[in-house]
This record gives sequence, C-alpha cells and structure tokens, in this order.
Amino acid sequence: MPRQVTRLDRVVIRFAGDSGDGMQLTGTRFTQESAIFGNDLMTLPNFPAEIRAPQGTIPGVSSFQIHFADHDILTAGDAPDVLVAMNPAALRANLADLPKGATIIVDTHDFTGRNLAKAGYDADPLESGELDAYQLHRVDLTGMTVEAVKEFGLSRKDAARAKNMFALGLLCWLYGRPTESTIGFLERQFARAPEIRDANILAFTTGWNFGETTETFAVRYEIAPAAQAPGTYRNITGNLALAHGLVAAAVRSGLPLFLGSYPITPASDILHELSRQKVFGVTTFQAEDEIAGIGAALGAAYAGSLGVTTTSGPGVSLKSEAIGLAVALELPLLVVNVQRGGPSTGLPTKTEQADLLQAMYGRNGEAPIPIVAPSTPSDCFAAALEAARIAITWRTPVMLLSDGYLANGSEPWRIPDLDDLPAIDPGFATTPNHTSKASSNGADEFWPYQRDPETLARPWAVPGTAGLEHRIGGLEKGDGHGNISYDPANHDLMVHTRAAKVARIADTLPPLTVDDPSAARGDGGARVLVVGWGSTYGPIAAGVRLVRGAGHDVAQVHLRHLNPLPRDLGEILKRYDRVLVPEMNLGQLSLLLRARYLVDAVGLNVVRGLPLTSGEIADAIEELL
Amino acid sequence: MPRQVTRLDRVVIRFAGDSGDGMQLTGTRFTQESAIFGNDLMTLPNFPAEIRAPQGTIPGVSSFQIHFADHDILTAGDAPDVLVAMNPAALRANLADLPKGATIIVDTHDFTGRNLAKAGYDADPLESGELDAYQLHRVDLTGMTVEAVKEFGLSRKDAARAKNMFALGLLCWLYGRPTESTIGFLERQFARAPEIRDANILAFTTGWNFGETTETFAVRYEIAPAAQAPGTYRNITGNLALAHGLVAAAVRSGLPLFLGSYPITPASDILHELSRQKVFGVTTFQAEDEIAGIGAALGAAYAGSLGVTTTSGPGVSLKSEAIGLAVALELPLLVVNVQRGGPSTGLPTKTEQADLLQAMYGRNGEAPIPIVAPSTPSDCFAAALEAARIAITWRTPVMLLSDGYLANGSEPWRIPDLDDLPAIDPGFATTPNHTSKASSNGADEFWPYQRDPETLARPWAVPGTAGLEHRIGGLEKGDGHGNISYDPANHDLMVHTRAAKVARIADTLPPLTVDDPSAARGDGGARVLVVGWGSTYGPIAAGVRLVRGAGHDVAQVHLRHLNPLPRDLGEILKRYDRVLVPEMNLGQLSLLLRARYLVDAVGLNVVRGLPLTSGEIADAIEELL
Amino acid sequence: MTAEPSLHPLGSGLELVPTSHEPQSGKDYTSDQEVRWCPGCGDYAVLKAVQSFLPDLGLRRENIVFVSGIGCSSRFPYYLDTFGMHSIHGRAPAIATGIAVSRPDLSVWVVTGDGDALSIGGNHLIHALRRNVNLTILLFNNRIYGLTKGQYSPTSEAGKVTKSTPVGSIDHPFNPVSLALGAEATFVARTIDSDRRHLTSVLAAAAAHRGAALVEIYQNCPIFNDGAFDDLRGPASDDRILRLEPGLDVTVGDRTWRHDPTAVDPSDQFALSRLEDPVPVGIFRQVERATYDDEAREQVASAVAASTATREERLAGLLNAGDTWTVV
Amino acid sequence: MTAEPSLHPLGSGLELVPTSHEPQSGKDYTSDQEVRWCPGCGDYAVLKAVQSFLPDLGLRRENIVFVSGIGCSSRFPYYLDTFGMHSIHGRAPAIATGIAVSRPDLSVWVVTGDGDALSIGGNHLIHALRRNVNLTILLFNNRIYGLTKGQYSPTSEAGKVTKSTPVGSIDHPFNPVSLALGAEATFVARTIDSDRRHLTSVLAAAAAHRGAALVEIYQNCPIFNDGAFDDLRGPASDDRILRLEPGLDVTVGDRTWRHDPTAVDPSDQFALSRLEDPVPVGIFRQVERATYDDEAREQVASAVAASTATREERLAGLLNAGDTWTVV
Ligand SMILES: Cc1ncc(C[n+]2csc(CCOP(=O)(O)OP(=O)(O)O)c2C)c(N)n1
Ligand SMILES: Cc1ncc(C[n+]2csc(CCOP(=O)(O)OP(=O)(O)O)c2C)c(N)n1
Ligand code: SF4
Ligand code: SF4
Ligand SMILES: [Mg+2]
Ligand SMILES: [Mg+2]
Repeated sequence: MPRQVTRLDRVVIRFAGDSGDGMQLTGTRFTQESAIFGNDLMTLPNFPAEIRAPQGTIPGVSSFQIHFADHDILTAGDAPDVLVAMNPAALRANLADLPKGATIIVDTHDFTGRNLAKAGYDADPLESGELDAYQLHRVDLTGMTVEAVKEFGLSRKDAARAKNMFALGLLCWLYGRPTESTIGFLERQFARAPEIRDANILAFTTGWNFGETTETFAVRYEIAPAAQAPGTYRNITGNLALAHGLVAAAVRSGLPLFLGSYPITPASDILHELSRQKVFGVTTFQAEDEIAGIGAALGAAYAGSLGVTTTSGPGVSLKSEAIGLAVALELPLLVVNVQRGGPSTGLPTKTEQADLLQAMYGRNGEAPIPIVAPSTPSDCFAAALEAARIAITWRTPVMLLSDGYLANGSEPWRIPDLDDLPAIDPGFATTPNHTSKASSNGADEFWPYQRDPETLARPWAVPGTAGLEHRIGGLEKGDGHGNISYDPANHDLMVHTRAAKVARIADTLPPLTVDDPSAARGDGGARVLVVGWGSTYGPIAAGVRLVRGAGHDVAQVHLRHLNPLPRDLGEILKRYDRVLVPEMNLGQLSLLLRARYLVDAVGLNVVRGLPLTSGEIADAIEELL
Repeated sequence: MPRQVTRLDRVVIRFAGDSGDGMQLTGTRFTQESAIFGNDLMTLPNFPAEIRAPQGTIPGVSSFQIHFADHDILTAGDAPDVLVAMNPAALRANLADLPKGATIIVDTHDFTGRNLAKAGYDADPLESGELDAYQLHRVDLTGMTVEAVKEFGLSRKDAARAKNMFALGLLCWLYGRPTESTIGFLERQFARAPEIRDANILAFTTGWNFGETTETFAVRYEIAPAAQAPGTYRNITGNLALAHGLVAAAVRSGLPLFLGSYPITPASDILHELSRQKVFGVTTFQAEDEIAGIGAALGAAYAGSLGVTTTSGPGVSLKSEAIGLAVALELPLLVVNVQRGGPSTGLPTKTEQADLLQAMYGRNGEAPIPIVAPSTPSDCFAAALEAARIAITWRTPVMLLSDGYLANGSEPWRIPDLDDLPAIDPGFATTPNHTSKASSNGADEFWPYQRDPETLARPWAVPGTAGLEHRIGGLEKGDGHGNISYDPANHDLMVHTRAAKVARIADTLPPLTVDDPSAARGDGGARVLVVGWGSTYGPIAAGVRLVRGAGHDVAQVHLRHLNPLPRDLGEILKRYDRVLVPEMNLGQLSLLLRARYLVDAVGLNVVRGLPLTSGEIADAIEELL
Repeated sequence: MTAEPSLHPLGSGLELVPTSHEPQSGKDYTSDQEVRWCPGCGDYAVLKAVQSFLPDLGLRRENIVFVSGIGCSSRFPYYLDTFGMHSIHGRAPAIATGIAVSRPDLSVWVVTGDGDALSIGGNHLIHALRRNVNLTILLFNNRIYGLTKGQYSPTSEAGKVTKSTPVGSIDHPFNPVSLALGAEATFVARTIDSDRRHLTSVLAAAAAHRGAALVEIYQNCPIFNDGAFDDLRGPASDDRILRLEPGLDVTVGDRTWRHDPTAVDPSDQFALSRLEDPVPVGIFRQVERATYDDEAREQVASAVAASTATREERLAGLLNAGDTWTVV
Repeated sequence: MTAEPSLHPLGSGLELVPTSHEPQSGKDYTSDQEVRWCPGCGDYAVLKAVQSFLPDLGLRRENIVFVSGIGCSSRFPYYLDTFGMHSIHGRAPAIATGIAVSRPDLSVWVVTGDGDALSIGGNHLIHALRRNVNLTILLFNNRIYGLTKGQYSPTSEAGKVTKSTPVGSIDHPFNPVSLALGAEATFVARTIDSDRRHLTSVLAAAAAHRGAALVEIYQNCPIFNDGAFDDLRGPASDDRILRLEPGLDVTVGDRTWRHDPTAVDPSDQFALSRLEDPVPVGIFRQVERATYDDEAREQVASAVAASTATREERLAGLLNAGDTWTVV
C-alpha cells in the first residue's frame, strides 16, 4: 500500500515496558540501525535498580530513549515524540514526560483489569479519554506475535517474549530503518537456539509487514542521514568507550593494564569489558571489596603496570584512604568514578554529578589529585587516554569522573586513527640519580623523591631494577631521599610541593575553546557565559542553541579538566557579565569557580537522577540575559 | 642562701629528652603545679611516632612546652625562654627554636662521645663555644640523682630514671612552684612500689634543694598568679575535655552513650577515657576497624543511644561511606576527628587542620553535615556538647573537628556548673504521626520521614516502640512516608531538603563575637579582619595582641561552626577591607569564605605539624595593614 | 584454642525480649511494600518461611529488628513489618552489633548474601562470630552476585563463567561453614530455601541460641545462577544430602563418629564441614559461650551498681576530679 | 568442600624469580635506616633472622619486595635493602596481590601484625589465603596493638586489662592458625621470635611454598605485653611446646594420628590448631593448589598466544569491532 511519507529533521522515541520485556535490547537495535543509516543520534536508557521488579508495576518499568536526526544533535531529547508502551505501567510511568500531540503506540494485550490495577489505574486509559490529546495507536503486539510464531511450537510465554521484536519491526517500518543488521544480530545471538532465533526474526519481519500492509499508520517518516565527517563510525556507550580508552592507553604507553575492581552499578560493565581483553595483556582482578581493588591496582602500579580501579561513588568513599596513600607514594593510578545518584546507596541506576567535590577533597590531609571528566559517551575514550597521560607523566592518582548517563548512553563515534592517539612515555628510572658525598664519579644513589625540575614528578623505579632498591610509604617523606621525616619545615615543603606538582599540569593543557559566535562580531556580543563539565555538555549546548535560535547571544565553555583548572579560564570568565553553571548537583563546580576567581557564578542545580533538559537550561540562560 | 628574686610576667619552658626520659610526665607535673599556683598557662607536648625511637637519637626526642603567666595567655609560646635538655639529641633538636639569650639547662651526664655522635655532633657543644649566645647551665642531673637515691638499693638504671624528677625539683625551685601536689602525685602513682616512690620523691626534693643550696643559679623568678574569674579550676587536655563533654551530653540528654571506635593516634585517649566511664552507662566498643566502629555507633543510635565514633583523618576516610548512610538515615551521630598531619599516614603525632574540606565534602553525592570545631583544649568540652545538641535536635551526623594540638595541649578550665550546661531533648517519637486515607479518627500511621516544620528534622522512633515499626535505608526515600522512591522530582526535593535542614541550624546560632576594640571608637578603626577556626584561636589572638601592642587596629573573629556558617558572618566580612585567614592547611576555610561571600580572603598557610606562631600571624597582619 | 566453657549458664537468645500476648500470624509480619525479587527467586521461599515462623517466637513485633547490607537478599527487611534497616554493603553485622549491645530487649537479625557477607563484609562477619554477639545471621548463598547482575562471588565454584570471568573464575571458593568454625563461631548451620520444614527448624534453633548464630541458606537465583542447588532438592536428592542430627553416626574418610553439635572442640564439626558428597545440612555446631553483649552490659551494670549517686552527681564528681583549685 | 588436588604440579614459590650470581650476606640486606623499635622488642630478632636468611635464597635483591601495613612490625621493610612499601593499615595483602599477580619475577613478602592482619585487615588476609596468591606472609603476633600504645588485639586473651579495657577484655580471641585453615589456606605455620633456628626453617619452607604461606610468629612486646610467650621459651618450655614434624604422632583428646601437613583434607591439621597445651609450633599445613597469580597469568598468556597480530593491530581491531559504517 503506498503511503504518504513525511520528512522530519529529528525524532525522539521512547520504548518502555516491563523490565522483562527487553526494552533495552529493542532500543539498542533501533539505535544501531539508525547509526548505520547515518543519522546522528544519542540515547538514554533508564532502568530500575531491581533485577526484575515485580512485573507490571511502575517500579518495574524499563525504558530506552533515542533521539535521531538529520543533523548533529547533542542530547537524547528533552521529551519523546513517540512513546511505545508495552503495558499499562509503562504508559503511566512515562505519560507525564510526553508533550500533547505526541504519538503513543500501546500493546493493548496487557490492558486487563489486573494489570491496570497493578499500574494504579482505576479505569482503562485507552478508553477513558484521558489520552485524547495524543495520537494513540492501539496494537495487540503480543497477540499478533504469538499468532505469527506459533509454527515454531514455542510455549506461549516464550512466544510472547518476541513481542519486542514485533514492536521493533513496526517502528523500523515507520521510520524507514534498515533491517539487515538486526536480522544478522538475531542470527548470531540465538545461533544455539534455532526456534528462538527464527521466532524473533519472524516477529521482527511480521512487525515490519504489519506496518506495511495494514492501514493503522497513515504516514511513514523519513529522517535523512546527517552530514558526518568522513571516517569509520560505530555507535558506542560511555562505558565501552572508556574501557577502549584504557586499553588504548596501555597500548600507547607500552604498559600492561591491571584493573583491580569490585562490581558496582553503573561501573561494572567496564570490569566486564576489560575482563574480555586479556589479549592485550589486560589483567582484571575482581577484589573482595573496593579497598582491595584499589590496593591491588596500586600494587600493580608500583610494580610497573598501568593500574586502574573502577567504581561508583560509594566505592570512591571506601577508596579514599588508599587514594591518599597513592598521593603520598606519587605513583600513577587511574580511579574511575562512574557517578550515580547519592548520597549513600542513593539511586544506583540514575545519573548525577555530585562527586566532584569528593574527588577534590574527599581525603584526609592536603591530598590534591588531578580530575578529568568526559563530556559525551564517545568522549570517554579520549578522556581515559588523557587521564592516563596525566597519571603516568606526573606519577599521580587521577580521578576520571564519568556518570551513569555517559556510561549507558550512546552516540556515533568516529573511530580514531591509531596514529592520532597520544604516545605516553612511562620513562621508568633505570639508574641512580643522586650523588652521595662519598662518590667521586657521578650518581651512585637512588633518591626516590628527587623530582623532575619541570613536572616535579618523581622517578618511577620498578622492582627488578638493580641498584634502585628503595622503600616508600604513607608517612611523610624527606624531600629528595624519601626517608621518613618528621621535620616541620620539610612537611611544609612537601605539602606545598605536592600541590604545586598538580598545579603544573595546567602548563600542558590546550587553551579552552569558547563557543561564542558573537565574539567575532566585535560589538561586545554575548554577555552571558555558560560553564559546564562532564555529561551536561549536550544539554547545555542544546540549550545554548535554543537561546541563539531565539535570537540572543550567549557563550559556552565546557571543562574537561577540573583540577587543575585551565590557565585561561579566569580570563575567559572575566569577559562576561554573567556566568551560569548548570550542574546535576547543588553547585559543586560553582563553588570552585567562585572560590578561585571570585566570580558571582549562578548555578542551575537540578538533581533528578536524569540529564538536565535543554529547555530548562535555555530558560535559565534567558533569565540572565 | 638568700637569692635575688626577679619578677616576670610570663615564661616559656621546654622540657626535652629521650622518649624514655619521662618528659611528658615532668611537663605535666610542672603544669599542674603552675595551675594550682594560679598562673594562666598553656602547654604543647610533642613526641615521636615511634613508641621508643632509638635512644639518644634526634627522632627519639620527646618534649613538653609550657607557657605560664601572671595574665591570661593564648598559646603555648612561640619560642622557649628556657630549655631543659636531658641529652645531646634533645639539645640539638630544639636549639634552633631558642632565641639568643635564652636559658639552657643541660644534663651533662649524657654528653659522651657516643651520645654526641648519635645526635650528630662532631664536637661537644658544651665546650665548642656554639652555645655562647645562651645562658648555659651544665648540671649532672643523672649523676646527682643516682647519688641521692642510692640508699634505696635500686639498680643504676632504675635510679637514673628518677632524673626527670630531679630536674623538675630544680625547676620548681627556680620558678617558685608549690611542690605538694607533685609529692602527693608520686605517692599515689607508685603506691605499690615503695622504693621507686621514695626514690622519685627524694630526687624531686633533692633537685629543689640543689637549687636552694648551690650557687649555680643566681636568680630565682617569680610569676605572680593571674587574675582569674571566680570558680573551681582544673588543668585539662583537649582529649579529656572532649570525653567529659560527651559524658555530659549523655547525662544532659538522658541517653546512654555508645562509643564505637578503633584506636588511632591522636584520638585513642578518648576511647581510653570513655572506657573508664562505665558508671555513666557508657559502652565502649573497640571495633575491628573504623567502619565497624561507626557502623556499631550508628546501630546504637538507631536503637536510641547517643552514638559516637572517634578517630583521626585516615579513619574518617574509611568512615565516609557510613557517614553518607547516616545522612540518608537522618540519625543523630557524632563523628569526632582529632586531626593529625596528612595526607595518608602522614605525621601521626603532629597537629594539622587539613580535614575541613573532607568534613564538608568527603562523601559521595550531596551529603551535607554540620561541622563544629573547638578552639582551645578546654573548649573541647563545650564543643562536644554543642555537637551533641545539633546531632540530636536535627537527627544528623555531626563532625567535631579537634586536632592533635588541642588533644594533647592543656590549659586551666573553669569547671562549669551543671545547671549552666544545655539540656538536650531527644524527643523520641512515641505515636503515629500521619493520617492514612482510611482513618477517620486521627493519626494512625507512622511516617519516618515526616519532618518537623521548623527544624526539618525527622522523628527518631526507636525499636521497641509499638506501632512505629518502619524500615529505613540508604536508597533514596520518598518524602514523608520514607519508602524507596526512584521518582525524579522526589529525589530533587530530598536533596534540597537535606541541605536546607543543615542550613537551618544557623537559625539557632548566637551572633558572632567580633573582637574589635576599635569599632567602638566610631572612627572607622580596624580595616583588617582575621578569621580563624579551631586550634589557631590562641596563636591568632596572640598575634592580634602583638599588632595592637604595636599600635595598630585589627579585628578578629573565630568560627566554631563551619557548617552551616553563622548568618551574620557575611555582613561582618563586608565591614573590613582585608580578610586574613591563617590556617594549618593550604586554605580550606579560605576557600569556603571566598566561595560563599566572594570576599578576597588572603590565607596564611603553614603546614608544619605545629601550631602557627603568634609572630608569623602578626607579620601577616602587618603586611595587610 | 579450645572454646572455654561458658562463664555463666546462658539463657535463650531471646530471653530478654518482651513477649506478646496477642496471637500473631504471618500477615502481621508482612509489610505494605511490594516484593521485588525476580519471579522464581529463592528469596521468596525464605521470606515466606520467616514470616510464618516469626509468630511462633511470640515476641513483640516492635522488639524485632532486621538489618541487612546490599544485594537482592538484603531487600528482605522492607518486606517484614518489624523495625528494619537496609544499610550499606557488607556492614550489617557491625551495625547489628551496635543495636544488640545497646539493647538487650531486641531480637536482632542480620540478612546478608554471599557477596555481602563473605566478600566486602567478610571481616565484620568473622568478628561478630568470634565475639559471639547475640545475632541471628541469615546468609543467602546463591553463589553469585545477583543485584549487580551476575558476577562470581566468594562461594562460586572455580572455573565458573560469569560476566566478570569470561574464561572461568580462578578463585578457590570459601566454605562458609568451615570459615565460621575457624572464626570461633558458637552456632553454625546450613539449610536450603526449598525445604521449608528444615529451614524453619534451623531458624528456630538459631533464634533460640544465645550468641551469634550463622545460618547458611542455599538459595536459587534463577536469573544468574539457576539450578546451583538442584541436586539437593526433591526426593532424588536423598543420597546427595546428609541431614545432620545430634547423635547421628557420621563417616568422613575412614573415621566414623557420633555427631555432637555441642562438642566444645569444633574439630569434628569442622571435619564434617569439609564433606562435599553428600552435602551436610542441619546444625554443625551449637555451643554455649558468654556473649559479647551480655558481658558488655554486665561490665556497665556492675559499674553503675557500685555507685549510689545520681547520674548528675556523678557528672559533677567527674568534672571536679583530679587536681583542682578555687579562685574566689 | 575438600581442597582439590592441584590442577598441574606446582613449582617452588620462587621458581620464576631471577637468582643472583654474587655471594650475598646479611649486610647486603641491611638498609641505611636506623632501626626504631623499643629496646628488647622481639621484632629485632625476626629482622636479624630474615636478614641472615634472605641470602640463602640466592635471589637477586632487586627482585624482592616487602609490603607491610601499619604497626610497629610494619616498619620492617624500611630496614631491608630490597624494594619495599610501608602501606596503610590492614591493606598489605591486597597491595601485595597486585604486585604478585602482575610480576611473576618478584618474591613478594607481607609483614603484618595481629592488629593489622586480623583486625582491620582480616578480610584481605582470608581472601589472599583462599585465592592462594603466591605471597609469604609474616604475621607478628604480640597479642597487643603496639604502635598505638597498648590496646588489646583480636589475639589478646579474654579478660586482658589494657588501655581500652580497664576491667578486662570481653572479646573471644581468634586463633590465627584455625582461622587460616578455615579460610582455605594451603600453607600455615607457627614459630616464635626467640628461636632463630626454628624461625629460619619455617621461613625457608614458607618461601619455597608456591601459593600463600602464612607464618604466625609469636613476638614479645616488652613494653605493652611483656612475657606473653615466656612459657614457650628456653629449655623449661619443652613440655609446653609441641614441635610439629611430618610423620610425628600427635594426640588430641582420645585420638592419635600421624601429622601430615600435606594432607589435602585440613581436618586433622585444624584439630591440631585447637591444642593449647602443649602449643604446637611448626608447619600445620603445606599442600599444593593452583595459585591465583599463576592462573591469572596463564589466562592472559593463552589469550595473547592465540593472537598473531601486534598489539597495535589488535587495538585497531578492537576499536573497529561491532557494527561500523563509513562516511566518505
Ligand atoms: C560499597 C558498595 N560496593 C558495591 C556495591 C554493589 N553491590 C551491590 S550488591 C553486590 C553484591 C551482591 O551479592 P550478594 O551479597 O551475593 O547478594 P545477592 O544479590 O546475590 O542476593 C554488590 C557488589 C554497593 N552497593 N556498594
Ligand atoms: C586507618 C588506620 N586506623 C588506625 C590506625 C592506627 N594504628 C596504627 S597501627 C595499629 C595497630 C597495630 O597493632 P599490630 O598490627 O598488632 O602491630 P604492632 O604495633 O603490635 O606490631 C593501629 C590501630 C592507622 N594507622 N590507620
Ligand atoms: S537476580 Fe537472582 S537473587 Fe536477585 S532477585 Fe533475581 S533471582 Fe533473586
Ligand atoms: S611497642 Fe612493643 S611491639 Fe612496638 S616496638 Fe615497642 S616493644 Fe616492639
Ligand atoms: Mg549472592
Ligand atoms: Mg601487635
């Protein structure tokens, strides 16, 4: 049946269903197809903390949102244009996020009395008229799936489980997605269970055909590919990009990678991924707790590996003492914090960026460490490399602050050329570096705390190096020789030196890129600067676009280095009358900027466990204009 | 022999010897006598991290400094007027601190070749002329002690151990100290070892007589009693005052006290002291680690005790996660951090105040807690009571930030009247506080997170209260009912509410006392304000006196509450052109003030493991005048 | 070191907890919170068993406290209408120690998993056992990390392929019963989720024990480690299971003896714990030894009893102790 | 669970560590740092014994690493002229695990105290033992916290009066040997500071063991717990001490057997560990079992061996994996 085709520049779809309904898989496949099709896209998964919360209930709802477009986009979308709801709870849990006029596709099969009650509905919303403001499509997805796959003789339950593929097929038809990659995926995924494989493929194609043959949907949509820079792309989540970045850092530094970790949401997938990369000489050690995880990583670093520990906020709390030891030992170490909702256990599966000040100050004593934060899922790759460069060059623990949104969200990533990746030189010490009074012919002693005059880094002398035997520890060390020292003046010197070492990293940071089209005009232009860090990059940039779209000038700068702050930041801040700092916390970067630059930064602080919306950022900017 | 008596207004004496020489005891006794005599005084013990560092070496030197005066004083003295050195190492380790012209009394007995070498002397300083600028008194303290006590038939080693009492006797004579209390003390202390008791008493009196009868010392000194407010006094260290304050808080709140702790320098003495106070219903639990210590204290708090945990910086690092849980549970809990030199193991026996930002931010997520800091050793008593008042009233963990100097330093304390101590009302919940939809006659449900509208505190409902059964935990809780909630808007509300609750404590804080004599003059007066917190109180006030003594105006304000900051602080800061913040860290309070008030606070940041000196503070003030 | 005979005869684990005069049913112990485990999870069976068993204790509901750590099993307290705390990962034994020591009138239960108790919380567990704090500890052993979606745990068998061990685990597992016996435990038992009768009888003995009682419960996780204990279920399992009873003749290797859970020397009980085929279930050890909390309270009580002054008077005495002087 | 027979025959604990061709003496192992224990401290004797024993191993000095926690005994590494780390309280086994797993060519030693190893560090210790990481662990047991000036420790006897227990401790102590056996240790021994010969022979066996070797060393603290082991010293101690040797007939209660440290089932070894009079010293257990670090390296090595590509090529492959598309 020939159908009207409407061209759109962007669409936001949210797939929502019960935790057991396979919504994450459905969303991921739709994403993959859109990526291959050439749209720009970003995704936002959202799932409960329970493994399988009670079926049919609001807490059990799992969803996956994808925003795809014919141009470059920055967020997973403030609000869905289309909601696919597999049961009453999924409808109810997500309806409030939909703008009036949005499209809703529901699987009618589950809209029974019991299920409606479980979701807290007194009346059937499909009948009550409460969805009148939306474009509602009632489809018996389950029923049609079961019917379609009955030839395979699966149990009714198994048959019904393919309904997500039916839904996927339908949406693929609706938005003109290529289907080969999903069929290929299903073939690989269920290679060992042919009936399930075939049932899923059939459900998928039946869903597509249902769109094509029935008249339920009067319009198909077309979203043209986005212009992308030449290169090879893949869609990638933040956790995967981060794991790849760590492997790349190991390869580029020539070091073996040692991960000491304890599972915790939303960081565990980095452990899972790295445990599969043994071919790179990667050792993963699942420790008895977070302290042992970082302890082993520090031991491996001492012994000459790229030591890494991955965790989330509660784990960082436990690791604080050991991070302090790494500061005292001045050994390279990566501490990856995939931030989640806090305080305490908080909201394990939700995103937040409230661990910045913990990264800065969460240790006893003056224990400064560099902090690096990626801004988008794919940027986790480069940020991991940068964190490794700093850790190895300055012999210091580095905190890499990702978050739950980056971790599980995805976007297309242009795969870099290996030659474009930085080379990192571990520069191990191999010979004595100090001349004793007794010596007449050159250096004859090894001083573990004799510093590089430029970086202030100390030598990294690994066990097995003859003549470099030395002892280090957590007690204060004498400048240079590194033996225990209780001398007051030495302590003051060492405290200041450790701070100076971290501060000097700023010497190697590139100038910040200020996004301010008005600056070129030379007529003053933007008066408001929006400063962000981490995963708020997308929403802020999108918010800035909205404001510019409304005809106003506004500037944006995004920080990847939180400690030390870039040298040119102070001067940039001074150029603008007002500074807005949107954060998913109560104002942590704000605090640092206010204290350091005495600038009256204004915060937009919303702590919902979800990314900020571009709309609320635009509003906040407009209030300052 | 009649002797010339010179009147002095203040003297600083430092007793220094090997760790085994009993210098801490000697200093404590001299202190006690001076207190009873009626001088104002402050003390500063200083000892190595080793139990007994190798005898005769510099690292093995232990010292005790006392500053006593006929007027109120504020510090243990920048530099000693008198050094008592029991061996070459003690001389060498302390000489640099002495101003020229100071008095040195050495025990010549140990100035032998071997001991000189151990201390790093090439030549005997008593002979080399390098002490010419000082008033040197050579006394064979050991020899005379051994001689004096030989009648008791002690081993030579045991006999020689009484030399510290000989030295004490001599100093008592020199400064006209009353001797009864020391004799009484020795009688009690060695009641079970009569020879040792008698030998010590004899050594003490022989030392006194030595001064009286020989002509070694031409002058005796007199330091008149200081004017003190009427009352009963005792000399007290910070750790003891803090322990007493905790007991007082338990008595005044009617709660049993439960201490969960793990030993760590310099906090262990609070555990030791409280373990002796079972008569107050105090339970002390020496846990397997710091986490178990706070865990048990939190459990006891949940069950209705005043839960306390005591530690130092490394222990706070380990407790971070559990403090976060206490924030989420909103239960009263006292976390006492007796700060020491950091980072990591750092300088365990030295003082520092570098854990303030850890107290503020050292947890994952937004986890605000109130912070209280005592300013002098005896003030630890009142600060502990204040911390307990806040914890119990607002159902929150509170950080009490003492430090190594306060812990072991001492000063006279006017013992308060019990009636003047605040009463603290635990106000346990006893009945349901919420009305369910179903109820027709009043509250019939218990909502653990329904808040007091004024304080925003939640009810404290302890197990055993019928009808108030409820479950709490570290996952985000729904406002009011407290059940697990993943609702985005609820999370934002709860994060903001927890912050607001802590902020509201400021409503109950008294106005700050600004010490600014010039303010009354009404001619503008002081332009510089010095802001401090914690144990820098004494040095700052003394530095301010020096500046005023030199004819300049300067104002001082000292903070006991670091979170929330007092409401009137912002307005006070604005009154002055320049703000100086001296701290034994790299500028932690500075950072908070700059961020909060956008005031260009200047730091004086010296991190030596020792109190700041009034001299360096005066210099820093004068630079800003 | 052999366990000493108890210093004074110990009572029941619950003797200081007030009893209820009202008749109770399982419903009284059911909270209003929806249970959120996966369908088929073994935790349901244990929850049901506990809910039906608690009324038998006849205690006042408000004097019962359940403390848990983090993990699927650690959601347990939310579903019981008693006092409860869902704390942080691994720390429940420490928190429960504070509750038990400060409140003799409470029945204190710890709910934990194989990761929570033996991985991050291993130290607190062994210290609670050696101190013999009056706690009943239910260790849900599904040999997997459930909540974090399927990594191997300290009880997973060597070679296990999981999310974090794609080519098989290389950790030699703990045997929780052996570990507890090595840690001076006074009560150690093992049971299985699916055998309600056995589970309930072991729980009854554990609750009655004065001191720390560790109950290892084999629990099925159908999602990440399905069937781990299948050969110990149902009638066919009879020769795979050894049901320990006091006085039962047991044979390990070439030695046979009469099982005595009350034997002070734990060596024979330890030898039993090493058996893998058949798998012993039931009570391995059940001996009396003074409990930490009773003794702690006893020390406080005798200090208090030795003074006739009021608390205020004692405080005045404390503050005025030592060398004082008076200025008038 | 009985320990499985080793998967493949294990070599010596040191077989992958390069040996030295130079003759060595104790002096070579003495650093330039002044030893700072109290006069008479048992730590001196152990230090001397280790310094004189290390040359016998014939290893390259730079391939030896000593890792310690915090405590008096944990100052140990400063005094040895090898690589060393004085880390943080209780965490040495974890740090050493990272060193041992990442570097087969190092001989890794852990030095720890009864507080460091059994109180705050208890969990890391038992996990290192069960994993059988190739470490030699010297546990200095003086039954007291020395460095913090005399609080009771997890091995202090009940009733002990210390700074933190003015009316006597109420903790039932751990028996480190029993605990280790319960934690699946493959090598467990006990010796005493004052018996240099015995100490050295136990150290030699521990160092030769491939896997985690725990050596409990009774150590006198003359300052805070003087004489704790006096009855085990000198000639008069002969009937207070049982010197374990393989094949020795041992009697516990009414049972006599031939001591076999290599027995896979640890039950008899455990039974011996419960003896208090006489006190057994020597090797309780010494069995072969695959080590964590060997297996971890084996998994990595076989993955690497299976690929012929360079590391760079593999990286390119990794980054380009999955569904990719190309824009030209
Ligand atoms: C400090 C900290 N580390 C890690 C986690 C993540 N975590 C939660 S539960 C769990 C393990 C659960 O395993 P188990 O105790 O066996 O319980 P189960 O889910 O199998 O019942 C982990 C690693 C956490 N919540 N907190
Ligand atoms: C995190 C932390 N907690 C506490 C301490 C204080 N501390 C140092 S050593 C020690 C115990 C030492 O006892 P043990 O391990 O038996 O060693 P010993 O001194 O007896 O040789 C304690 C509690 C610390 N340094 N760090
Ligand atoms: S993941 Fe396993 S243990 Fe957790 S609720 Fe589901 S079935 Fe139960
Ligand atoms: S305190 Fe005891 S263990 Fe520590 S050095 Fe002194 S004697 Fe040795
Ligand atoms: Mg489990
Ligand atoms: Mg010890």
